[in-house]
Amino acid sequence: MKNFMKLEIPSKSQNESFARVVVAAFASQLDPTLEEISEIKTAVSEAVTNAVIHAYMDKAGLIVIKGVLLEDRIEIEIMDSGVGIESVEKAREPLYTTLPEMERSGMGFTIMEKFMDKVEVLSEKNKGTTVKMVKIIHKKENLRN
Amino acid sequence: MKNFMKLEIPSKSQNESFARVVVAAFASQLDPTLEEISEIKTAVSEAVTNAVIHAYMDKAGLIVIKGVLLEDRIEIEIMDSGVGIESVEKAREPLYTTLPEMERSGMGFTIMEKFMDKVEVLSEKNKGTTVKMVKIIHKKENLRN
Amino acid sequence: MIIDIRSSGEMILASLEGELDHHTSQAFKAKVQTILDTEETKNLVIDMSRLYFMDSSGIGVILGRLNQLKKKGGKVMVFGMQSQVKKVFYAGGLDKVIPYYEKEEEAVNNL
Amino acid sequence: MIIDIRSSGEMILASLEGELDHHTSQAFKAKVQTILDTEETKNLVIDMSRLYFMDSSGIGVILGRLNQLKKKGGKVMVFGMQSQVKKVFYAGGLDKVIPYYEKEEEAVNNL
Ligand SMILES: Nc1ncnc2c1ncn2[C@@H]1O[C@H](COP(=O)(O)OP(=O)(O)O)[C@@H](O)[C@H]1O
Ligand SMILES: Nc1ncnc2c1ncn2[C@@H]1O[C@H](COP(=O)(O)OP(=O)(O)O)[C@@H](O)[C@H]1O
Repeated sequence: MKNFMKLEIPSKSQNESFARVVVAAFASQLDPTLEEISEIKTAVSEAVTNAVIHAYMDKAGLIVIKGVLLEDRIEIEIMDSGVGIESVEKAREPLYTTLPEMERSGMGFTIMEKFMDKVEVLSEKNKGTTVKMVKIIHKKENLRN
Repeated sequence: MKNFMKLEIPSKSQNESFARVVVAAFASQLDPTLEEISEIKTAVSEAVTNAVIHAYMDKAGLIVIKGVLLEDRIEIEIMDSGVGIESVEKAREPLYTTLPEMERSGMGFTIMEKFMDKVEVLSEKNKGTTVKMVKIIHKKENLRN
Repeated sequence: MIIDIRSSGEMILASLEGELDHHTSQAFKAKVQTILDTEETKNLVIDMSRLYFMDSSGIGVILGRLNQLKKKGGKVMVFGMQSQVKKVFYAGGLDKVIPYYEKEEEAVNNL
Repeated sequence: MIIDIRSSGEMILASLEGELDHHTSQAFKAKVQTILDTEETKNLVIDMSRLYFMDSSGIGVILGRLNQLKKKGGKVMVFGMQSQVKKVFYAGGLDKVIPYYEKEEEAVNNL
């Protein structure tokens, strides 16, 4: 393992952008392309937003974000202790949302899957949800030190 | 309390810049000036570097960084479970360093004190060290949303 | 995010600068609503040339405005998407329901 | 950090871009040492115009080079400090032992 991080933040909407910056800064140690960084930021944004909106329904709760850097990849876990997901299979379908009245598009998981190399969702009703994601970072000539 | 964060990272020198970015991004929620941000970054850099170099002596160890945002200030705690400081009073003196052979300047605590509004150091031999710092963020007209 | 909203006749021009996520999309929705409440207008043109990040909350708020304005016989169009925004726009299927252009003139000419 | 080091006659010109902290100061020290090991030179001029961050590890590595070069009768000077770097430079007392200038020409003329 090259490096790891663990971040705990409350489920406030202003922490969505904070979480994106933190994971992007951490991932930058693998010298990713701007495109890889922006894909990681987008996926993190989706998972953290889901914890804020769905898991805790705008009530106060804790979000835990773990990151691990390996030679060629970043592994990210985003955990909440919120309401959990009834059916993960349904939740992952494009356009499926339980909050259409809040103008949710139901595309969060679809975007995570599109932008990351692996997305795993573990959830238990009334216990919480963990989203595990992996992004492969492709090697380039490293001109910096 | 407006917000809080807790970050855990291993004591690797590449995490010095990561820690600076994380605390700066968190502090930016109070809409500080660029100068206030750069002072916070500098102080965080000093405390995290001390944990990497002195507390764990380049061996693996955990560094915990806590941040709390209040209306007009950020409170930062940087904790290690390393060797601890024999005499905090001596350690805080300008130019005092136990590692001159590593080209340490002995100015870390002096800079933390100069750049932050309050610096408190709690340390116990063989238990570890906690540096608590406070920076007042002065109110400005906020043109962003 | 900085949201600049101007209306002229039947068109609202909203310029978004920064990041459109769940946190900031609420302000965007509210600012459009304020204009719809006070002025006779039905088309929304969104300038994304200085928007450097969007996630699916952005898709939701844009679709929400489309549904709202369609009822009045209006349209929603966007122009000036940067690469991350364009990728999310396509991934979310917005390209099938929202006309998008490179430049402001093209969007306005197609109203 | 990007470190560009060139030597010409009695002078090494080191241009630092990025952040000079504990992590990056080791690379800076090593690059200067490589030149000192192979070339007959004794003065070090540091271009800080693209250095946007420095902490007390930077003070340590600069003082370390000063002590090393003084033994050979050499000098260390810096130019082009940005505001954060200048503040740390003063807070660390480097202004009392290291001549500093706005522009490269001034530094070189004072060698
Ligand atoms: N962390 C979570 N906790 C509880 N429910 C969740 C969580 N994440 C997702 N869900 C459920 O899965 C559904 C689909 O999620 P997603 O694809 O991100 O779309 P959206 O957020 O737009 O609804 C959500 O509507 C919600 O019911
Ligand atoms: N986290 C820590 N753990 C153990 N010792 C520490 C720690 N922080 C500081 N010290 C001690 O205090 C001294 C002074 O620290 P500082 O003013 O930052 O200067 P420097 O890091 O350049 O030595 C250090 O040399 C070290 O002996």
